Amino acid sequence: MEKEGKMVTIYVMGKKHRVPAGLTIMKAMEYAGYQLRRGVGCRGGFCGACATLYRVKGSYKLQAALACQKVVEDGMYIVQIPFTPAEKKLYDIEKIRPTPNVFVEHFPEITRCLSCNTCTKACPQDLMVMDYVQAALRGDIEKVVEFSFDCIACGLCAIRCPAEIVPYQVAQLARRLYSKYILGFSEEVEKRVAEVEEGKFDEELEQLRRLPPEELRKRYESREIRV
Amino acid sequence: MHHLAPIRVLLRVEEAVDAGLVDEPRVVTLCAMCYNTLKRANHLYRNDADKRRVIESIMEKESRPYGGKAEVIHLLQLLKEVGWEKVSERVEKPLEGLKIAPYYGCLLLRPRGFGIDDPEEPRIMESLIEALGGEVVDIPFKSRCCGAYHTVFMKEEAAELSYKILRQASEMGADLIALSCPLCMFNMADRKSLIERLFRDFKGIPVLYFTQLMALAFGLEEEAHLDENNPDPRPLLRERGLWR
Amino acid sequence: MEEYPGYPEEMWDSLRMVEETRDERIGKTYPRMSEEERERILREWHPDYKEGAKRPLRIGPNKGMMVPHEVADILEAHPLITPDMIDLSEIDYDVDVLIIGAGGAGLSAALIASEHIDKEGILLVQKLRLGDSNSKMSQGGIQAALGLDDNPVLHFLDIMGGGHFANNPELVEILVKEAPDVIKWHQSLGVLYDRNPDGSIKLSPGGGTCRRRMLSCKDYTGLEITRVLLDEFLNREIPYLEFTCAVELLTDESGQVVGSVLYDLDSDEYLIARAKSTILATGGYGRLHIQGFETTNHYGATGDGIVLAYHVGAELRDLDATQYHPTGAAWPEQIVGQLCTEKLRGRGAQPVNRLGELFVNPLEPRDVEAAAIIKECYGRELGVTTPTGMRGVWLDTPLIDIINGEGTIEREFAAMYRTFKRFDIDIRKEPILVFPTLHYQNGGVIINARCETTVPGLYAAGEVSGGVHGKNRLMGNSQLELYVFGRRAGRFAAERAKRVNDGKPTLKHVERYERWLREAGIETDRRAPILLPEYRGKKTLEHHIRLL
Amino acid sequence: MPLGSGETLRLGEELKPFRERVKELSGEDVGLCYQCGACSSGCPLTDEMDLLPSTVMRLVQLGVEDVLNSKTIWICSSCFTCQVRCPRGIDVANVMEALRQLVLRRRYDRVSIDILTQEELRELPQIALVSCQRKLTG
Amino acid sequence: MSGEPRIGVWVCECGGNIGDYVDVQKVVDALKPEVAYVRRERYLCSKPSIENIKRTVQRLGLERVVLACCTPKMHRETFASNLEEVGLNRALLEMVNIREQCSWVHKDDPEGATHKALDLIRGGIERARVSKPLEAKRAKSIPEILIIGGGVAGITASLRLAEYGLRVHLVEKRPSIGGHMIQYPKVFPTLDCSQCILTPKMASVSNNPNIDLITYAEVVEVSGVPGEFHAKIRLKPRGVDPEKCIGCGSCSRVCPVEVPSEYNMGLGVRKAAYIPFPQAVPSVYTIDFEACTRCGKCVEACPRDAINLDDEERILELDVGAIILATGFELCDANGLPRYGYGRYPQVITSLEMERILDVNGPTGGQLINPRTGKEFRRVAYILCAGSRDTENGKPYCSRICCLYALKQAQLLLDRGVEVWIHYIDIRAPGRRYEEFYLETQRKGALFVKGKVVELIPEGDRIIVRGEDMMLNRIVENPVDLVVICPPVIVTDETHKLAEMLRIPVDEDGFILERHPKLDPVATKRDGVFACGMVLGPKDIQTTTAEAEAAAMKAVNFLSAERLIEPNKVYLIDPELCDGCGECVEACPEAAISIVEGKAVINELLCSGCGACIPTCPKGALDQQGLTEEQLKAQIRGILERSEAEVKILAFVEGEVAYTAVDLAGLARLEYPSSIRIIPLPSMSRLKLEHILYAFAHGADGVMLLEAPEHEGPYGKAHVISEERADEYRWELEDHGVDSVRLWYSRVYVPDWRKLKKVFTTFHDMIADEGPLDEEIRIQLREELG
Repeated sequence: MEKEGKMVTIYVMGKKHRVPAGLTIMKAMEYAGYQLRRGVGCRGGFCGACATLYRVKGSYKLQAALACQKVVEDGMYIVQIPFTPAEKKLYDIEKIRPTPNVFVEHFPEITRCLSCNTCTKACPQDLMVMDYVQAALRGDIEKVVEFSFDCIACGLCAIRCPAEIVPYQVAQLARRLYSKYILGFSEEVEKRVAEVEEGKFDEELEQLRRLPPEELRKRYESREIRV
Repeated sequence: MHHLAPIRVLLRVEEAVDAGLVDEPRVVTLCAMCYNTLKRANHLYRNDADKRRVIESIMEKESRPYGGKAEVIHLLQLLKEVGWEKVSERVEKPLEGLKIAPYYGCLLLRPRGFGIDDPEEPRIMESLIEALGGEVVDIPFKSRCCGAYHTVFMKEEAAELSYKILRQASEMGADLIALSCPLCMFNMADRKSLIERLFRDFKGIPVLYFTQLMALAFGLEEEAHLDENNPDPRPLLRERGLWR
Repeated sequence: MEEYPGYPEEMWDSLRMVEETRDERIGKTYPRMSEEERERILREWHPDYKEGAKRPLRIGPNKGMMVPHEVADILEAHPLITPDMIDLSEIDYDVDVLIIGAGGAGLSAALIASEHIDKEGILLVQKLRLGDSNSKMSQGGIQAALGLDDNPVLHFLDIMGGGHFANNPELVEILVKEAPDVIKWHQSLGVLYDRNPDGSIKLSPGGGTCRRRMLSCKDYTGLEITRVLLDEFLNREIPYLEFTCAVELLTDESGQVVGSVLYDLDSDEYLIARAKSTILATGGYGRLHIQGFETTNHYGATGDGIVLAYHVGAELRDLDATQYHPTGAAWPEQIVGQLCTEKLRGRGAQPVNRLGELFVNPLEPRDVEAAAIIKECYGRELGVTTPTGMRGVWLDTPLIDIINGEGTIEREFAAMYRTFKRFDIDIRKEPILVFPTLHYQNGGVIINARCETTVPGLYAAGEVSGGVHGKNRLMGNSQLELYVFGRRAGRFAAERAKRVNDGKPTLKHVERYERWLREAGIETDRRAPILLPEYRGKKTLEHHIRLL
Repeated sequence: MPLGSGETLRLGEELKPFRERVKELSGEDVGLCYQCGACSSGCPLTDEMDLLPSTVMRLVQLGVEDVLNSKTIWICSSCFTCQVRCPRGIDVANVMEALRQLVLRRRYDRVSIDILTQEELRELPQIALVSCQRKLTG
Repeated sequence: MSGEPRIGVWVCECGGNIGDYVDVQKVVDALKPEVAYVRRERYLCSKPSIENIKRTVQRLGLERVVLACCTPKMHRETFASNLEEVGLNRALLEMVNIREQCSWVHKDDPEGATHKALDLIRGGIERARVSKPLEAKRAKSIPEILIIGGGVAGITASLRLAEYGLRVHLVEKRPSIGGHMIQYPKVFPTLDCSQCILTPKMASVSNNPNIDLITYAEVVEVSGVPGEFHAKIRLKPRGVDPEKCIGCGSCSRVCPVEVPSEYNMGLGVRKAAYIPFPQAVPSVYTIDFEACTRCGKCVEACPRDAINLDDEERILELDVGAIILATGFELCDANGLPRYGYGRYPQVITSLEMERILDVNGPTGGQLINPRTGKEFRRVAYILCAGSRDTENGKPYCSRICCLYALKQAQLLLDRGVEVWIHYIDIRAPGRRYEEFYLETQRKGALFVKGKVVELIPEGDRIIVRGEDMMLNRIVENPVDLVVICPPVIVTDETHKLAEMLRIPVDEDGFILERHPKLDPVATKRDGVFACGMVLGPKDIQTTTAEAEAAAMKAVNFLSAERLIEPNKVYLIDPELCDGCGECVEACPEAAISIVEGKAVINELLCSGCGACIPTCPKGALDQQGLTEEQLKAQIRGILERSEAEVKILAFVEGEVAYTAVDLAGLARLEYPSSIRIIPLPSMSRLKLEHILYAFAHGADGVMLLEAPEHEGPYGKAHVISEERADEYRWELEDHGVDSVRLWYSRVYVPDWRKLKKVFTTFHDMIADEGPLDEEIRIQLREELG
């Protein structure tokens, strides 16, 4: 597997390690002998647990990435960061409504947004974070949802925000409100739930449950496929 | 730092030109603060090379640097450009007999060099009112600060400033005030009950966006959304035969 | 300019062939297999059927049950703790309901429990970060029979057939009947399901289903549902512990489960949580890398739940059946094993071999699909070999945009698109190389309709439990199962907590387990649960497929 | 030194850096001010101020850093009336902004938005909150 | 002259001033083989030395003299006049500055100084070799004067000149002379009756036989040259024959048309047939044709048949030797200061309007009533600096008279029981008895508030003056009946048109620019044109009259003497070469060139000798007397060709201001590299690219151009043009293979002499770093230049 011995040097919390080129930061750290506890999760770019900050040689910039997705570069300086803001503004979704001011009401710090766009630059999902914070400020809930849907709540935006905004929480509220109050329930769901409650399918299901396996198999194989 | 958001907006304007969506890099604003913020940031970007470099470096992830080409204008300027006669032609229900005090507030006129009109003697809103068939009541406080953001932490002081403007308009015989800024609107209209509590002699005077007056005069009653104003201008308008 | 910058040059010829044959393949489908054909291919090529990959358990209630070696290894290991290590006199947490695991099932259980008992009586513990779980990683969707031409009965049939009729029909009935209500519950919490322009819920087809029944939230379905549940969980201020593992359950004199020994990963301390009801929601065992397969699973999916349950004597089932997702990434190296959602095939991506030929219907049940791909690579030798020796077949993703219109991929497969883009592969224009990847633990702890295990006081829900899916799970039913049974577990566990009195916690079952090991003559230095997979050093680089 | 007290002010060299700093931040040459009071004359908020704008300008001119303790700099609402009317072309509002910045840059927030009630946050327009945060927090 | 002219060279040691640093003997020895005569002198400027030079010139029949000594600014005139005595034309004398620009500045580098001295002298010799004798011309002026403006300044100047016996043409645009002064009831600080003191003067003007009074007229065109101006004057149709009119007023009485009275600042009315005020001079009525309905009633009423409603304008043409501009001022339009609400609030008036209200003959008959409201006022506030001393909203300057006239008006009001508040920034009363006048106003009870008022808020009939009391640091609000604003004093638009016509510059505030504010006041930048009074800047009446006297005397002086016309003019080498393209016409800052019948014609009187036109001629048809192309090139070649300096820098230096600065650097013994060799020029615009290339071709490694700042040099616009040309030349140099860094352009001002050390050193270092110009490029350049 090792690609003809091609190795790169990385620094983990200041300690130098030689690791094979092509590994992700996460795998490189494991290769270097770390057993990960914090800062590791799904390893597939979905959970946001492995948000990592690093610098590369020759650049003063602090870069942000998911350790499970980013491939190590020679001279990379890696620091694991504390998990993202655990504090969350609490609300009762039943009691609030998608008013234009709802975001300001729950996250007044968004009014401090400087539009520096650092959040967007930090986002490993390439979301337009700053734009959705601005949209939240305007009360444009639809835009917040549109821009934030792919958020994995890794928190890099919040860590980097100079105005101390926690953008992903704003987005979470937006999506919930949007679904609950703007899109609302779907008719077919309501209808089907009612049908189930009325016991509409009980008889047939009971019958199926009692069928001998071969009968059931026949029923299964003979079912019409309409997709 | 504070200039980043406006510069980004202006960049979007140039991008719209690039994409062939619009012919000219011009952006029209309705809100006085937006106008002011965009206009000043634009000026700064064009004239302060240091600032420009900083902004460019922070905005490196944008599709391209902002070229400084966008022009910012306010809707009132656009109307002036279109021509007051043209505006008059569209009037279906002239605001006859309606005494309107134009109120500019700060950011449409100041700082010097950034206003939509002469900072000391603006005429543009007056021209609009005349074009709509209304009668202008010139109040000395037409560009005095309404209290602005002090309404957040010093609401009583802000209310006093707004009260002085409202009182002057009403003493000088205005039926209503026309303005263009949502913050002025909030301070003058939404703070009505606070003003009433602080100043017992206060008699409310309707406050409308100039666009609402336009809608009214153009016969677009629904679009005027007058039901959202406080105090409700409709009884007055009904009295003048301008509302059903 | 390289033709295919994300692929090594030796693959280019094959890539060209895929490109050249693409137009001809549009609209064509490879016929579905008959049941017999399916059985044959499973027998010949599915890892579950591979000889020598399993062995019978030598101890415990399921003595004699065939399970993969890797599973047997952790069940036939010493418990992680010995009773003398633990001081049971100091109870750190004394609660009504203890929930172990904060994925979809655990969060659902907590939310519902909080509606039945005072939230202060609940404790949710999570091995890693709150919400991190396989639940979050589910891309494709969740099933619910909502279509006009669909109903729970058809859903029932599909599940039974897909599970090779080995499922517990009682659980399946509950699953299909409660599915619509789960969707309704989600919507009331603010989960954003994809909608059609008319506002109705968008339903897609899925492998092994006879109707369009798959609801999705783009390709972030699990993420979207989980994050909403998590947000709600936090809003309700239900007590929880992060980075805390359950290392052993506690039982009382009568053998009932009365809580758990916890281990704080940060401070390396043991904590005692006594509970009237304990819910296992610990997920599956993907990280055991059965037969050396790569996995789609979360870092924490180390099969802790079955170990804990087995220690207290809970019965297990169907652990011989492991689900291999037919399409895990086989290239690029960095993401090998990662899930390439079934929905790709649902939306038109065809699996093709090295020559660009169709060889299987894209919508066969997962095990069949996986077996067919393995056969194509190792039987017919028509797969593509990567520089590291992995084999795989092409999944021709560009067809999705061709069939459904440009922009479909970016819109509906944002996560996939993004992942591959990071490695210079544009899935809108180039196919991706896939090979089955270890995906799901089909079996698990036996539960009844009330999510009770065979040991009183212990509940289970989600992937850790068995019975719902039989020998094979259909796409979208694991998500569904999480919420249906997670809610039930929360409800019944809370109800039980109202009835029972506190038992005195002991670790007698640990002693018993050690005795079983001794009696069976098992000599091992293994300990379980293993809590975290071992990847340190060179293990990072292991990708052996012990198939042939 | 309490502002406006009768205490003797020694105009030493040490005052110069402050004057320069304000100039650098605001870009305004406060040295041009000839103390005519036009800024105060047009200012709508003088009733709330402890120092009149012209006095602030004078203190900056002399380099008296205590001017940062003045309430005035926070009362100024940046209405720019002073800028329009200053006969010396000094943007007094800009100077006020620079003085605020000098305070805010030292990790100091003039106001905390947290003290607003949910009800207040609900009714206040975003434009008010944003400008308030811009002006009064660092 | 045939063959090589015989040249004599004297090199001065100036005691040790030159001799201690320059090896004079070595220089003399080196020159011996090159010229007919060469000699070192201890003190060249001493009487015996001068006599010696004269004798030698005669004895040896020398045809050219080159003197290497101190700056020509010092003794050139002495040497030239002495040599003229022995028959050597002054144009054949070359002066070489080896003291201020050589020995004094290279004290640490005697070898370099010696080389440099030799080079400079060789430059002088080469130039002298091709010099030609030149003769200065003399001209006489027309003994008549045009005075524009009939206010107190024009009146005073007219009377003084008439007294001198010169013919004066006094042109006034209004129907009567008297200006603003006649509108004031009293003047400060004496509180004299203004009309009482001015009316007799006005009468004198009209009675003086030497004064040709032309009222209701405008100067529309001025051409010609100093001493011989030609003016066209438009006489507006007056409708009344001044010869016949006896000022009875019958016409006015019957006239039915009323218009606002200018005399009363629009506060009262007059008829269309009118006399502006009773004591007007001439005492002739005027028909205002803009208002007149031509009803004919006046024609019927006139007892002398003096009215002609078909009267038409006429043009009067005059030839004069000099012109005095005395067009006075007006107040800045108060409508331009909207913050004071003038025109919007009737309670706000201007100070000039108040003058009229205070006049018993004014619009209210002297009653203290606001004519706009008809209401009496008892409490008045003055707002001083209502636009003055305001760089942003008004005028940056102090209008100088407002403080005093406000104090005057205050006294007049206080005397009549009115409460007076004066809102001011600073009270400026620096004239004789002005401070006392201020004191008196305070004694009478005026109230002073220090603080600029920018906010007026009407409140009922009253108006609130809001401002800061800078003494209290508190905002005060002062409710008054009447606000009097004191707007800035400005120059009228007509004045600016005249300035353009007369080609005299105005300053940034629009006032006429004096030739030198300290040393040559009331003279404009143009010969023969003078100015006095408010057109030069705000001032009180006594200063105005003093200036009028001064302007009159300067005009007399100008007209009485014969004028020397310097022989430094540009000329057309050969009319055949000129194709009349007009490039030179465009370039000439003096408008001295015109195209006549397809050929450039240079007016010698107008040509200033700046040389700016010469480089523009595409045919190379222009040259300059005393600084011919041949002379310039010879000098360049002489300095450079045989130079032994390691780094050779040729510095062209503008000959007045910049040259003086370089001399001052010498006087201060600033040290700079001896590589710098200077050639003075009238202005840098004289230089062609060819000259610079020529310098490089013949050995220069760097070329400097040092010029006077734009408006400080003797040739005005020429100094502006040069910078643009230098920029172009820099680019073009590159085309010729010469790196543009080898050309330096700076502006140097007399007080800048200190910076010269840095300028010279920096450029020297730059060129030293660059190294000598590639010899191949020099060869190529020489080929190109032929």
